[in-house]
Amino acid sequence: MFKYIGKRLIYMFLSLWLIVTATFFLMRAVPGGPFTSEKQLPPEIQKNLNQYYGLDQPWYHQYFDYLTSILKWDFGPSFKYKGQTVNDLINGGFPVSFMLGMEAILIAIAIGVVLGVIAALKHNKWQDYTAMVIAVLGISVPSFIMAAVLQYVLAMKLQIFPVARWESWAHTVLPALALASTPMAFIARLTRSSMLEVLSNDYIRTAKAKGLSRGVITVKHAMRNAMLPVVSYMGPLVAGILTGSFVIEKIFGIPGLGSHFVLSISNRDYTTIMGVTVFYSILLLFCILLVDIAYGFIDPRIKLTGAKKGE
Amino acid sequence: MSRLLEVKNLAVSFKTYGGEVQAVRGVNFHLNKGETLAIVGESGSGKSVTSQTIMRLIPMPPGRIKSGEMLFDGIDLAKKTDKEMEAIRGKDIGMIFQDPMTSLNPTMKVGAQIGEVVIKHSKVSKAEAKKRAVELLTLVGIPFPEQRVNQYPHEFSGGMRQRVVIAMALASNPKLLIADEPTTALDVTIQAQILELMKDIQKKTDTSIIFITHDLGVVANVADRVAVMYAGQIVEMGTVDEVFYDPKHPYTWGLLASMPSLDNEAEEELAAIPGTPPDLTNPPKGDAFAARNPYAMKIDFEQEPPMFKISDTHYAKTWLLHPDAPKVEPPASVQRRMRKVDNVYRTPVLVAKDGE
Amino acid sequence: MTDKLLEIKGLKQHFFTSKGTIKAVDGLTFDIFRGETLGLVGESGCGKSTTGRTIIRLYDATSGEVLFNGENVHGRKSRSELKKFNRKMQMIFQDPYASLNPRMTVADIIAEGIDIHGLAKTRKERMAKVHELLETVGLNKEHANRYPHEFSGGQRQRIGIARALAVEPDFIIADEPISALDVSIQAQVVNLMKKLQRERGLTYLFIAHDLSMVKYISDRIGVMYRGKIVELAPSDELYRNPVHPYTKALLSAIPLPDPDSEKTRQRKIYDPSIHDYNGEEPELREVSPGHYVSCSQAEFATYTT
Amino acid sequence: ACGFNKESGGSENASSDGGDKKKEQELRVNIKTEPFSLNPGLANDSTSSNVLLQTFEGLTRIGKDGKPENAMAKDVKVSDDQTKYTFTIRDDAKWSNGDPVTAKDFEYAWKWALDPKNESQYAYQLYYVKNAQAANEGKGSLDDVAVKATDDKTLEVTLENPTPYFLELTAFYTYFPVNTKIAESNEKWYTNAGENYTSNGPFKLKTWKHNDKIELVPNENYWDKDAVKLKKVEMYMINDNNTELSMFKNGELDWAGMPTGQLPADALPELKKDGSLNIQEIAGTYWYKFNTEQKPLDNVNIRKALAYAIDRKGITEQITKDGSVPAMAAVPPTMFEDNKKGYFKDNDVKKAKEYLEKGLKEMGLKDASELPAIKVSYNTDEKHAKIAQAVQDMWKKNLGIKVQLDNSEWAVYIEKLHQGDYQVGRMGWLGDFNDPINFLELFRDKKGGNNDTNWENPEYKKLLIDSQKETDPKKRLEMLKKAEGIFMDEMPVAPIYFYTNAWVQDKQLKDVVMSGLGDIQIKWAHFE
Amino acid sequence: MQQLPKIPKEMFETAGIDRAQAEKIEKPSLSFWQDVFIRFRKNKLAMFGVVLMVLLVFMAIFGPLMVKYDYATNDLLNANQAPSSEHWFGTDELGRDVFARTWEGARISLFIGLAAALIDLFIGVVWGSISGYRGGRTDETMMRVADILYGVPYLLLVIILMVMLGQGLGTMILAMTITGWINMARIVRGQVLQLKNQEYVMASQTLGATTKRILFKHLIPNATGPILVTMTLTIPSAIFTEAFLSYLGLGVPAPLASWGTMASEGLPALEYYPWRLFFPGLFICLTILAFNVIGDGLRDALDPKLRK
Ligand SMILES: Nc1ncnc2c1ncn2[C@@H]1O[C@H](COP(=O)(O)OP(=O)(O)OP(=O)(O)O)[C@@H](O)[C@H]1O
Ligand SMILES: Nc1ncnc2c1ncn2[C@@H]1O[C@H](COP(=O)(O)OP(=O)(O)OP(=O)(O)O)[C@@H](O)[C@H]1O
Ligand SMILES: [Mg+2]
Ligand SMILES: [Mg+2]
Repeated sequence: MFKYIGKRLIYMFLSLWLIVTATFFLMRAVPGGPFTSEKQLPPEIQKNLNQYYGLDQPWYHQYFDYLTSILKWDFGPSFKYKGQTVNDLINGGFPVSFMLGMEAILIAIAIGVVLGVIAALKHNKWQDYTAMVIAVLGISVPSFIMAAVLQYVLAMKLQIFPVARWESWAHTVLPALALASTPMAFIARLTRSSMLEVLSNDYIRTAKAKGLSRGVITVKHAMRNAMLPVVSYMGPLVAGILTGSFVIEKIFGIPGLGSHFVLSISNRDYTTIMGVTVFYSILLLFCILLVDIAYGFIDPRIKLTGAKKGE
Repeated sequence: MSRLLEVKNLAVSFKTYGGEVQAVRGVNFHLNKGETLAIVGESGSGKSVTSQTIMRLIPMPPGRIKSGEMLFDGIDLAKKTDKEMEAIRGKDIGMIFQDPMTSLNPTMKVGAQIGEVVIKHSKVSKAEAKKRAVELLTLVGIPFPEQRVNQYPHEFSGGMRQRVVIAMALASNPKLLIADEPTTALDVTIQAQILELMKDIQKKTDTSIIFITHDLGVVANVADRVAVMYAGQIVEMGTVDEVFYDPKHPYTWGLLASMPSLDNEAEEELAAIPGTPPDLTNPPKGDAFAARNPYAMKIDFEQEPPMFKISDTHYAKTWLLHPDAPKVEPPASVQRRMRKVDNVYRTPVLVAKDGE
Repeated sequence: MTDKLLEIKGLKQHFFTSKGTIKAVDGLTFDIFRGETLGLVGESGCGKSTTGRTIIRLYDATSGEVLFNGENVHGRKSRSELKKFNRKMQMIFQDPYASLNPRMTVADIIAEGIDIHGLAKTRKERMAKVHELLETVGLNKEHANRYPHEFSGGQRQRIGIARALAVEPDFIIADEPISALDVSIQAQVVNLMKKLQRERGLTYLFIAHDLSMVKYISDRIGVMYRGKIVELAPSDELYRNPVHPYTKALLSAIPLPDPDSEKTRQRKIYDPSIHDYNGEEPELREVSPGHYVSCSQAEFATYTT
Repeated sequence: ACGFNKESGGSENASSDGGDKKKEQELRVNIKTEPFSLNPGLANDSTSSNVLLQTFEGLTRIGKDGKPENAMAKDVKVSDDQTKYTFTIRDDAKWSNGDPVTAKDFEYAWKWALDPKNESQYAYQLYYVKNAQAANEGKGSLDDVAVKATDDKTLEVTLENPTPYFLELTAFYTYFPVNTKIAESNEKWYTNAGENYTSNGPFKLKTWKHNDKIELVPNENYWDKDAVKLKKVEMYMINDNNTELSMFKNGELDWAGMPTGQLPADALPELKKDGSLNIQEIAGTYWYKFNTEQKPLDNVNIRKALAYAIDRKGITEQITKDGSVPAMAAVPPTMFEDNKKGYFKDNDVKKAKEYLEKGLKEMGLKDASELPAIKVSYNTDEKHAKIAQAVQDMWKKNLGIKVQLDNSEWAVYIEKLHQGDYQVGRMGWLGDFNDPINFLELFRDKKGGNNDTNWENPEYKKLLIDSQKETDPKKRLEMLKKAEGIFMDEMPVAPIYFYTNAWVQDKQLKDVVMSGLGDIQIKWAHFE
Repeated sequence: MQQLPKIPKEMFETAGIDRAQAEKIEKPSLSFWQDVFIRFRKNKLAMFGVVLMVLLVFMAIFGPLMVKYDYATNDLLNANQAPSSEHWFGTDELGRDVFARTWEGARISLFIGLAAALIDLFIGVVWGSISGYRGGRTDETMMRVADILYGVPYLLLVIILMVMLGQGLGTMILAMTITGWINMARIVRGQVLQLKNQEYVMASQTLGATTKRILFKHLIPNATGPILVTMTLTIPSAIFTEAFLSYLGLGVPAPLASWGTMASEGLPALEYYPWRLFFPGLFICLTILAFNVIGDGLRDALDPKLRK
């Protein structure tokens, strides 16, 4: 187990390095730079700026500078937000995104799983169809439309929640719901299909034969086994949601990390691109690792070491 | 002797896309207290469906009980609600399922799976339930039960898993134990241990057992009475001696003939029953076994045979018992084991359509 | 019966899991002669299936050698050598439901080996071979385009046999080919296997629980216990004259389809602690011609007298 | 409170919780994004400008009438050749922490911005000052920059050329002072609110939650503090037009729309209908640039044909809907009054066809269908996309010219334009200061600046250069007007419309001042 | 006790059995897919999905021909008209007929959705199955490659593609699938990990089958259920990814519009001209609904537990 995690950590470093490298070169390859603007700067000024930010150095020099700064967890100053460092941006944005993300994930899991379970228990009955319609809506209505609709109905018409901003708990509800809708639908579909699979297993019949009630069987026997595909799907999802969603943050004016993912690229804010990418990747790789480990905890049959033929 | 269970005219079918599978087509039998009834028969003949129907465990839909009563201690199980069944399952009726590999929850510790039944039916604490689980594992002969309760099913060998399933079924000393091929996956030594255990418990608590198996050796070992099923019907039923020493139905002959014996120098071919079982979505007219029956008569293709009574306890469903039927000789290997059994009627008599 | 087809020398197969090493097969040595059937019986979990799978290279052996026609099967092999070897040795699986791909036609299942080894030049030749094989196992042409789920267990098992025969092997490992079948269908399968052996001079390694069936089909029987062979003898000899206490326990436990004898049967119980090896590794020793028992020197003395 | 015809439930709620805020003189506006910098020397975007204009004050300030008036300076003396300015700082000018504002603070701030090592992207705004450009480009010394604090209260500035609009420039944020004492002791003084962040304007920064909101409170050390009525200003950063309007309707904002935010185009007709929409023309032009080195746009007649065949009225009425004015000239009417009429008729299809014919003939083509499809590029934005589609349809219908649309992400787009990798590209220009030269000099040189059209005209260039030396304002304007005439005759760009600011505001909010450039000042704002 | 039924004597003549007939299977011969098809056809909901899909495709082909308006022609004076007998679905901000645009968009969205789903399917299935089947280091490497692709900012990848390859259908599809297959790969890998220990796979191995053969003949066909479900989830994401790509200039060039772009452009007008969002949104939902019920139907039809 520890050996396995150790091995995975090494792989993680490797993956991270490759991600950083790829991002670095992609970033340099896209047209436009951090100082691109409508008004072309005089070449002298451009040169000054490049010098100031070290962009006049040969690429390998810059590349290694980035690598070392990442190792020191110091991503340097933002090109766009003068006087702020990328670390500031991440430290400021992540807690907000994290809060919002957690809320969304909890909503998505809670509602998604319940919907999926009900749909599976009532396979091909009206409950199943209702859950399916909800899920189809969730899947086919993307979060930005969902957000606008929620704002319109719950904030404008019914005046239950504020339209936007990030102040109190009430402010978090709409963005969390909007963010949760698609994953919720996804989870509901996944849960349904794996629950159907699990419910037809013999051990469910065994549990019934013991005289256990439906509720106990569903919760204790079926759900744990049905959660596996959901969990394996959750890895990238959680990483994505925790680091914030650009669209939702934009619509609700939330000072999260998500906007930096997109804006840093639009702004060609090199240091910020690198910083948030590194941050996101670490989170992503950790989530995937956690999922793999969780897999083994949920299903003791799954061995951490990807068993090979004849091993 | 009091009857614990009486199944009358039970018919079960499954709606599938291919049509309605008539898995059980009018089954009648009864079971006394403390008695073991073995059910044998071909794959797909409805043994498992019959037993699961008694527990009301067939999936509905697609399954449906089309007719019949299942009187357990005089109460019809077919009329119980799901909630009422929960109190009976596991407590009054225990069940051992056919496939030990898949009958245990792979993600739950073995001890917890056994303890669950105990907690449900005798309202004890978790710790006590675990103690009871250890006792039960000891009972079914699993070494180091204290460690084993904390393991997962996949860490058990097939035979051990089968024993866990048995332990679960025995947990609350049921009045009726339904064992669906409990020993198929076991080697003979462990099989023997398990059979002994079941007999032991039966003796102690006067449990009744329905024992489903393919293995006629095991039947001979455990059964008081035997029911032979074919295509969703019981085609022959009698005490173990009657069925083994004086079988009447050609399918039973076929079963007995296809067994190799240890003492015979067997260079001869085994007498297999040719062909495949009938399609139960569309059961054949007449005798379902006719197409594979070397003794088949024209009537077998026309009209379903009635149940004949050969003795107080021995029934068979074949036209061969009709007085007009030609006298046929069973296969040689069956003839060798035939002998006179007591209380046989002079001529077989017809039984009323429902009831025995 | 002196021509060794297969020699197994010190075969070990250990599984390394998070909880430690499982010695599923732990030092097997035996030979299989051309044209014979060797039965393999033993407690469930003693490593019978693992033995079969290791011989046919589904698992890479931890150590030991498997010589097939004098050639080591487990050495490094080129693709074509492997292919040749794959043709000569085949396997029939325990579960007739699990061992046929539910989404392939019977013809495709049977012809898989033909396709892989290019044994048929044209489609017509391929189908002709398939039809011939179907007839060999007692099925008919009409079955070729059906799917496995339409067959009964016995028929499926025969399809599995046809698949193994398609590449004209010399040696077939049958891992509990009949356990999952009911009695009458067991007979169908066993009859067929015997018939094929007669007609084609096949060699079998036959793994099963059902000792009466094993006795019926085997020339010699090996008894396994915890990854090792404890007794190996011609089948009649083994039944008449079992030597190892485990074999005795096994034989005494066979249920017979005879209620009277069952009522009186006395079962022997095997307790491994009766052996007093004192650190001595028991070895297979020949107690009478062709009859080998795993025992210590001291035990050997008592067995032979 | 908002005066919308909404169901009673909604508006009651909105007015009741909005009402308190109003009584307390608390203003809530949306500034869309995090300002890039609140250091006047580093700021280079409109968001920063919208904040800085409230917190800082330059030597002058654009007054309620739109003319520059003295602010930090109590007196300005201009030399006869109009190149030397002497400012006297008012005695009661103080920083928000009580320090006096000195002439040195200006000198420091300007030189700091010009210092190449401080990477100010807007330093070129200071190039009017003598030697500033050289110093900024590293070719000269900062010491030579002709801005000098002769004493605590006197600032002497010498310009490169007579610059009639210099007093407007001194109201621009790059010319704002910086508290020398603090800036020298703490070079990160501007990154957060706090005691290090001092300003000299009507408001001071109370909190700055990055990416979230900025809170301003009155600066009690401000010399004109009695004019400031608001007790608190909250500036939210919500980069979504619909959300902004929804918040306004819900009573969560007191102002929605330009210049700090923006209204969704689809909402404008309704807002116009219920009378709540405010519209003001500002100094800005939306135009289509032609790449004059690409066939067939190298042909002036083709360019003219294209420019004439645009239905500007349709665009402004149906697409922008914000009251923007069809533009048949380059310089906005706020600067050249008579540009309201422009140089040609809007949607003059007949003329356009004539020009097309002429152009085709010159190119040796018989028919417009022989022209390869013209590519119209724009950066991703709903409005640009719609206008481009409308223009595409107009050119097809009116001239039979096929048009291919090509949109790209902003930075990619800019790069394309700068590299001449386009045929027709949309662009807009908002005046930095209130003078036509600001628009015309964009196209003075083929290379550099914002030309992108690769168009250059010696006569045009000469007129612009000469105008800088011209001290007589009237003559100067005439020269500029003449230059514009040349420009419109050569048509390197097709103007589409002049920008406006469209916004809605709380009915009780008064005295928010918007300059001709579209800047907003809330110094005098208050709720009634 | 009952009376024996009267039965003519000759009925008791031995009939015997025909050995050749004995092996006959009673059921009619149905191939696996025929069987699946029959069971699928009996599933009313799934058939509803098929009908819906056929209707949508029909409208995509013939819808634009049903009205006299062209999808691209502006009519600024009649912009933002509500649905009427003249304009069935109303008009958009440039006065274009939303009905014509909707079905013009259907072509794009349906094509994009299907194309992306199929490509994701292909790459994901191959990648995931090889990774799962080979296991060990191969698995580790392949899955880490997927992680890396997932980690690199998508926006950057897309901009690069756009710049290097220029606008076009190929670029768009490439941009859509460059990371889209990863989910599919993960799911297929999980399935294969389960399936690879099946005995029929071992049987094939003993015959000397190549990896390719085992993957395509044995593993992948038996993972069709989950693959189908995943595919039905890929389609909506492709439809909206296309809208996002349009935003970057990578989607279909204006004035062509897909459902995705129509919906995102109609969103701000939700309060004022709701039909601009409603119609494309409705048809996206219907498409997804159709695919989901078809997917469910296929899932049920393919489920071996429901078979027999
Ligand atoms: N859920 C179901 N849906 C449809 N048909 C079913 C279902 N369960 C059982 N059947 C059918 O009912 C018939 C009887 O099956 P059953 O399992 O009782 O056989 P069995 O006698 O126990 O056979 P085996 O010895 O193989 O266990 C079979 O034809 C089977 O296909
Ligand atoms: N892939 C594996 N990983 C770990 N342990 C294994 C694996 N396969 C088999 N084993 C273990 O190896 C031992 C021998 O297993 P094997 O399947 O060979 O037994 P068997 O004799 O065939 O038993 P049965 O009669 O039940 O089929 C068992 O303890 C089993 O748990
Ligand atoms: Mg059964
Ligand atoms: Mg085995």
